[in-house]
Amino acid sequence: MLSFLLRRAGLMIVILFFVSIIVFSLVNVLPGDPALMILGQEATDESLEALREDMGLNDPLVMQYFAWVGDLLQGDFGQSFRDNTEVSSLLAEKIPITLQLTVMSFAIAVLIAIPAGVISATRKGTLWDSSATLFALSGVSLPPFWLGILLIFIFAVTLGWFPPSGYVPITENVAQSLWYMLLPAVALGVRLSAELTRMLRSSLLEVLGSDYIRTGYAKGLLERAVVYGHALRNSILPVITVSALQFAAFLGGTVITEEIFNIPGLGQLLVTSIQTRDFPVLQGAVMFMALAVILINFLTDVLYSILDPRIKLTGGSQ
Amino acid sequence: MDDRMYSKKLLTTLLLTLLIVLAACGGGGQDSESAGGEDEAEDLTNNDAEDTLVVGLDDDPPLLDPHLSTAQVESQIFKANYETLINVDENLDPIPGLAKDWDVSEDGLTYTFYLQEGVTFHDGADFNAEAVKYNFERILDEDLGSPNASDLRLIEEMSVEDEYTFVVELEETFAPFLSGLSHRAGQIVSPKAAEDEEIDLSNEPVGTGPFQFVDRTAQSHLEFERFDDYWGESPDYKYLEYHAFSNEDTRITNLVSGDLDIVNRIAHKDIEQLEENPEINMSEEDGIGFQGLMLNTDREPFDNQKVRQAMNYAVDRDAITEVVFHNGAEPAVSPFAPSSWANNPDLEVPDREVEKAQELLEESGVEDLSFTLTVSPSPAEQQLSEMLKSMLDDVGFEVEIEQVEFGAILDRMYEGDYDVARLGWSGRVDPDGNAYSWFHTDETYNFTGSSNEQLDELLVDARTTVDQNERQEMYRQAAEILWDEAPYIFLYHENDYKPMKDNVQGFNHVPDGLIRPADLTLE
Amino acid sequence: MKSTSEENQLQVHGLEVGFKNKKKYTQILNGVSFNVNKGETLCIVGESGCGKSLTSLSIMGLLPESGEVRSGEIRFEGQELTNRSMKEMSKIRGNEISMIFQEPMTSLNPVHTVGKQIIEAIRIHRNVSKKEATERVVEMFELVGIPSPRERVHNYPHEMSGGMRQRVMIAMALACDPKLLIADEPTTALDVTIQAQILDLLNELKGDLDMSIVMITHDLGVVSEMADQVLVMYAGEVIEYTDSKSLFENPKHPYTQGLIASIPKLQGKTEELPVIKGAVPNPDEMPSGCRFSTRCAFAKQECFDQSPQEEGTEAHPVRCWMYSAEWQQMTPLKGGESNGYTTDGAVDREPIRN
Amino acid sequence: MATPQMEQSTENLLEIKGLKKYFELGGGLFKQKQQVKAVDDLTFNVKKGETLGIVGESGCGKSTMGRALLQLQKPTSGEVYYEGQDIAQLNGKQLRKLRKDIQIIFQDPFASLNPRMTVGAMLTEIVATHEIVPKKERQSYVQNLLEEVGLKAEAYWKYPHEFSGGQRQRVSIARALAVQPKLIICDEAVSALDVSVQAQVLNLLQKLKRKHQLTYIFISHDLSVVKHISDRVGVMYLGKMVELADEDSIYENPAHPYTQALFSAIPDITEDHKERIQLKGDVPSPLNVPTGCRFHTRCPLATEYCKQAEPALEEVKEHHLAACHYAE
Amino acid sequence: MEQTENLSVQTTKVQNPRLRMLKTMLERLWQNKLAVFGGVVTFLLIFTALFATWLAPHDPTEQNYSAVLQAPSSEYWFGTDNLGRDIFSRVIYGAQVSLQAGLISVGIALIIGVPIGLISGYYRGFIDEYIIMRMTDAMLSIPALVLALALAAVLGAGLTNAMIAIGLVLTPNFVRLIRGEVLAHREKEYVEAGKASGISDFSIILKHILPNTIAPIMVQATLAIAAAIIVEASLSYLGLGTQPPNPSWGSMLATGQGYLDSAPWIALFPGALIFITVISINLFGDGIRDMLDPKMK
Repeated sequence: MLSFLLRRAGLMIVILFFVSIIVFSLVNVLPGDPALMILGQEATDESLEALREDMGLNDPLVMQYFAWVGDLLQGDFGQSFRDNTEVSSLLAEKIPITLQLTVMSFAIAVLIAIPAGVISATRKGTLWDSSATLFALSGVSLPPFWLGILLIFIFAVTLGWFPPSGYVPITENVAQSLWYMLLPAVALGVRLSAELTRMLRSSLLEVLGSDYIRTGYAKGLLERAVVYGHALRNSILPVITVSALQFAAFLGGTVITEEIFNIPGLGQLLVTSIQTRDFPVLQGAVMFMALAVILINFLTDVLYSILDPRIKLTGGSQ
Repeated sequence: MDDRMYSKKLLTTLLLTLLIVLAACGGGGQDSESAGGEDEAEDLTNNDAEDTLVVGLDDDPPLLDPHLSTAQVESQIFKANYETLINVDENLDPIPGLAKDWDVSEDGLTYTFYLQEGVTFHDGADFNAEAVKYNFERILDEDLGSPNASDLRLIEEMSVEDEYTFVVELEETFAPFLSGLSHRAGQIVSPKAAEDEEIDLSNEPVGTGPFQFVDRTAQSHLEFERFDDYWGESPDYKYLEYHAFSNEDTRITNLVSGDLDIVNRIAHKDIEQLEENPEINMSEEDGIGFQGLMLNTDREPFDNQKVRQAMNYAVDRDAITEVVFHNGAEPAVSPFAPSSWANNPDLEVPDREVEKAQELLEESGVEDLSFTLTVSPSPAEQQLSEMLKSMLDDVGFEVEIEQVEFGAILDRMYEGDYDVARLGWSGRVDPDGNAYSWFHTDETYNFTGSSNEQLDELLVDARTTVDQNERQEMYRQAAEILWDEAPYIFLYHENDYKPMKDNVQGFNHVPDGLIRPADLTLE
Repeated sequence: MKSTSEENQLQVHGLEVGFKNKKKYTQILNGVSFNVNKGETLCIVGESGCGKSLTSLSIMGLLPESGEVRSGEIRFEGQELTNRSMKEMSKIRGNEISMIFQEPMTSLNPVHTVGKQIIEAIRIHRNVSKKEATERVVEMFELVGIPSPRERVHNYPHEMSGGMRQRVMIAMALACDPKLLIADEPTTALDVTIQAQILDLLNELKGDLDMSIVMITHDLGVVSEMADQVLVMYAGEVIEYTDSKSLFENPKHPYTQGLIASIPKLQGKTEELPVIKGAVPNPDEMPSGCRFSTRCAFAKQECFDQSPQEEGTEAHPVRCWMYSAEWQQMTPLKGGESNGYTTDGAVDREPIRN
Repeated sequence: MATPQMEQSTENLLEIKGLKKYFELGGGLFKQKQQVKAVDDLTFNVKKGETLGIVGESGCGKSTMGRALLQLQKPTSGEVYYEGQDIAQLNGKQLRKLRKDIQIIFQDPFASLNPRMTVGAMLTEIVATHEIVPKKERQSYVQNLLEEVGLKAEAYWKYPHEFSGGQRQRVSIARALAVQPKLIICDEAVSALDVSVQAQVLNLLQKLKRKHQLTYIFISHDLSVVKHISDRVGVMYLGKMVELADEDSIYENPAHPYTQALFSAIPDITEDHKERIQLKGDVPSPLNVPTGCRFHTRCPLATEYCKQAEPALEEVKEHHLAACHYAE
Repeated sequence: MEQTENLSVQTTKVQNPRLRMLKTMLERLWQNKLAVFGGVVTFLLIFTALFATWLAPHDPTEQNYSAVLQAPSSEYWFGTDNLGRDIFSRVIYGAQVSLQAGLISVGIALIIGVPIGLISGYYRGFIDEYIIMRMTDAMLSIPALVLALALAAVLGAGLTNAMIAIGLVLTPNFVRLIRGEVLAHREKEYVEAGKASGISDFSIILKHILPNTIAPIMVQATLAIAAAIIVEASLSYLGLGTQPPNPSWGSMLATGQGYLDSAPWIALFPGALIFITVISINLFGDGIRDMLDPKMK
């Protein structure tokens, strides 16, 4: 167990190392002079140069990289070029917002996907199955931003049931906060639920065709007991792993969803930081997202190996 | 066996706990934050709407230190908690601010300011001539690197005559000096706070204004509270908030839904909709800025004057103001808005003259008329650029549109790496601010690379002349030269729109576009 | 085929089973009939694709979704099974009729302990507490020869070897004292030494528990070890049905003969093995006459056109024209008399058609 | 069986000395290593023209040995001399050349043929690689080959999925034959086939051997098949050879208790239920090989001594080697 | 033996095994009606994109200031936008952009990803395990859209750069897929048999392993094309994709979002087209997956 954790943690570090290289090199070839970004249109040449020097922008890139990683390791994400706020506090402010969106869309996705997946797998070939499959297919084919716009058009502009955009902190007013977040959560959750339905269906079909399911019937179990007692648990395991792998795409989805619904979360922070060439924020946000993805995958692996007794945590071969 | 099962269960529990803790930390960040500003959280929930005014801004103000500030949106905030020595009225004429009166010597070199008495800063410090001197010195301090130092650069000497009298000697006559003091260079910060190492004025401003700073949530909103020791008339309401919405549709939606009381900027496409809304009052005022196309005269084909002139006739300014701005803008031919005293009424807005443009192009003899038009990626900019492309392609240009973030556009400007760029100016109270640094050879914003001796001379004379009539004549001439030289294609002067809820009263629309919250009352 | 008697545990008569998809129905089992007497072991033997496993799944009511019993009877202790509902069948399954499968590796749910899976099986059919059921599992584990049974209850399937898992499967199958055990290739996936253990175990248990066994296998060696009665299947049909001794001493059907002849023997040595030429035909391309005709070394012209009926004696029926009265009148194939088995079954002789 | 023995010479085609193949499980920067001793110190010879049968239960290392001989899996240590030349020392190019002489036929007729290539393309490629015949003659050469293994020449144009299992195995045989090898390793070559088809393929292999003077190493878990086809038989248990002798000698007088148990376990239709030597328990994991004699955990005759000392494979009779302290 | 029988009868057809295989595959595809539907729509879209010039009733960039924001009518089937341009024509031309973006970016990903995946998977070793795979892990752990955004920002806005960015972002998926396939196949007996027959590594990779990975590659590629279309539209929506006035579905949507209350058609039609395109390609991809099913029967 310990060696498994160590091994995975080691791999995580290697991956993070590569992520940091990608992020750093990306950001540092972005066109746009951060000093100019800070001082703006009315800056003078001298003040620009002084600021560049001050920010270490005149150092060689390798030096800048190590300085950056060194700070990162101490938990220092640097300061926003734009308004000098600590990137870490900026992230801390935005993460709960995106987290709320994430949790709500996951909840919506799971609430839709489990019944839909189970019904379509156990009623294979029926109208139920076709509807669920069609839903899944449409869900994955719907561009997330268009779905968002459609939802705004239908539920906010036309029907006026929901606010078209915006955000209320959950600490301020729980009900309002959930209300504001519902449409974006649906826009984001539908795609995920479609993917989960698809995965659950195929995974469940595979499990339902396996020998031990036949054993279940052979010992006299009824269908319900077989499906829920044996098949669902076994088929959800791969779904968990695959959906963990989907987590990166999901986070990407929050970027555009937040942009459409004007939710001041991590995604919007990221877009703004690209637009304003706010390097430290951009680096911090991307690093955080990658870290979150890697961590989620790690936790899923660990959880998986606990839930599936076949996998020994000694670090089997790949 | 049991041991192992137990350890597995334990591990599962641990993991789940870890996940929960992680989640809680996310939420915890917020918890601790609101614990830090407990009364703020209470304010937000307990304030009855009648005691709070919420302003919607088009962008989050990055720097709250007026001496370091460059962004237009920051000036909106400064009207809440800072005051300037001089203020301007609806006609942009100077009126008293922190200086209740002032004298200017005949030669225009000596300015004597008589300051308001009994003014205190939010941190309890007293406002007096020493404080003003401190502020001027702070702005001029090279270590601070204030981008607003140019407004004060000509100061030769300043002296504290008595506690409330402050005298400034200029090296040479500088007509826009007073108007500069109505802007950032005239904002007075608390010397005590500025000296305090603990206080970062960029994030926690301390001034003398009617509202004092309470808290900010970066890239989201700022909160202010009525300053009880304010020397002037106490505002009508207790709480003031600024919320940033970079998305124009969201901004308007929030106004219509009642979450905002007044908004600093709208998309012109929404003008009709807002005007029709019975719950919204819209205030409209001519702007003082100018907008247009900056041509790189160091590059082909714009090194040719005829080509540049052709552009002036190729664009349909009326169509632009109508389609993009829904008539919420005036066609422009010079840097001075029609409402400005510097405006030249003889320069008429020409109709679109395709043939004339084509003739000019022919005369120029330039064959390759392709260029890249660099614009920032906002919906209106995109619409405008597409119109321009269509118009210019008609007469023989080949336009390629490139959308680049505003910051990157600026960067390219400084590098001189562009063909044509969509770049304008929000405008200054004094016409000098719209002309000198933009069109004088090698000045800060003269990215066009153009140079005209006669123009340079006029612009210098205009800023060192005190008499407004003389200056007016100079600017009129300058405008004609600019039209002829055409390093910059003036397209329109954007009108300023301030929509507000119908219960917001007392709005005083100054053409600088700033909302002065203390004037407002809530019904 | 054979007469029914009161001792019959299971009677199958005229069973026709096939698969259906959107377009067509493909019949696999073609009139399968047999009986299993109390305490008797019936072996169903045949090569892959002959329909032996489908027969066992039909009895259990576990046909895959596309499978369908077209006609025929399956009577267990005199009760018809084919028309039972899913719910009624589940009361019989695992209780009165149990089944074990070929792949002990995959037949157990990998995420539950073996104990849990057997306890579940017991508690479906017996109203006992968890504790009592656990005791029963331990008892069964002892019975099937699983060492330290009390600890093994907590094992996951992957923690056991193939042989042990098959013992677990047997324990599960026997937990409710079934009257009939269907064993579908229970030793095929196991090594010889382990196979020997399991076969001995099954023989032992059969005597102790007084149950009938239907054993499905492709291995004639296993048949000779286990069977009282043997059913030889070919291409979905029963072609020969008799007791074990007569089958090996006096195989009648050319297919059975060929099958026995083509097994390499441990005794003595032959340079070449006699073989049956060709391969089993596809279900949708069945010969119109005798299904074995295309591979048969003795086939006559009529064999290709007309299906043979059940011939031979009542104790030893065989589905082959050779044992019919008409055989002598039938037309030999052109190109001379059939000459028995070849040793090279590669290139096929094709029937000559008019 | 007279003929093969006459053809058989005493000359060794292949000499294997101390062949070991260990697998590292895990390994790498962050993993603990575990060693699987799949093949552990094998020494034996293969005579020209003989069929050497190798039997053993699953996991005994017989297939690994076949692959190690061919250098498909690099042996951990040991030498393999083919006609006096150590194969392990060859570089890639030399090895490819050598592979013309040694071929292998695998068990799974579905996995051993490339599903995306026609049989003709597959065989022609090999023929072209080794330049067996001039370009013009390749097709007819391959078609002749197909006919020789009992397929029609038209099989040249077909994809593997268009064949039955038995036919595929014939294609595999044709592929092995295409380069005119001297030695063919048959790795469970008939195990996946039905009895009737298995017999066909066995006969074909016998026929080809005679015709092309081939040498076979015939790996199988099926003792009757091995007995049928082999001249000499080696019995493997947990990576070791425990007995190696002439076919008749080993079947009539097995010396090793494991071999005895193995034979007694085969259900045989020709005998009535014989007395069986029951082996206790399962084969131990190759990750954790027992000390001393590997078989002692299951051996009915095991003594204290067997737990400590590992017996060597020694001659117990003429041409009959066994690795047991108590074999006679 | 029916098979041999067939062989002797149809010798002429037998001579062309690839054609025969293609025929059975197409027959299988034909049975999947949804896939046929997807294929037909995809084909129609490609056709539309190719012949946009003849199909569009208006010039997609022609501005008509007297017909701004008009609702769908017989003159303007899908209405007009904020510059009075015909949305129907723009949507037709937008198909060019989207399909181009999908095909070319996936092409880029294939060109880079396939060789890396093949070589990395075949030879394994340190570089594979600790450089290439960790690098793909790293790239995959950054949300694709975020990476594409950043890359597009680096390269500068524009369709070409957007396609390069999307291509690079998609690459690790292919590296991983192909490597996985290679790992699975290199252990297969037919590859061992090939090696045992003395066939060179190069030949084994190219002639034996690659053709067997084509089915999963094609399936992944269709999915990737669908994804690339969405990402391109997302970039255009954020202003980093196709530059105005060229019609791109994403940028049309972005424009339209501002007019949801007054002129919803601006956003609705291009969005619907993206949806139809993506779902058709997905359906078609599913069909191809079934068609290429390695079980073959």
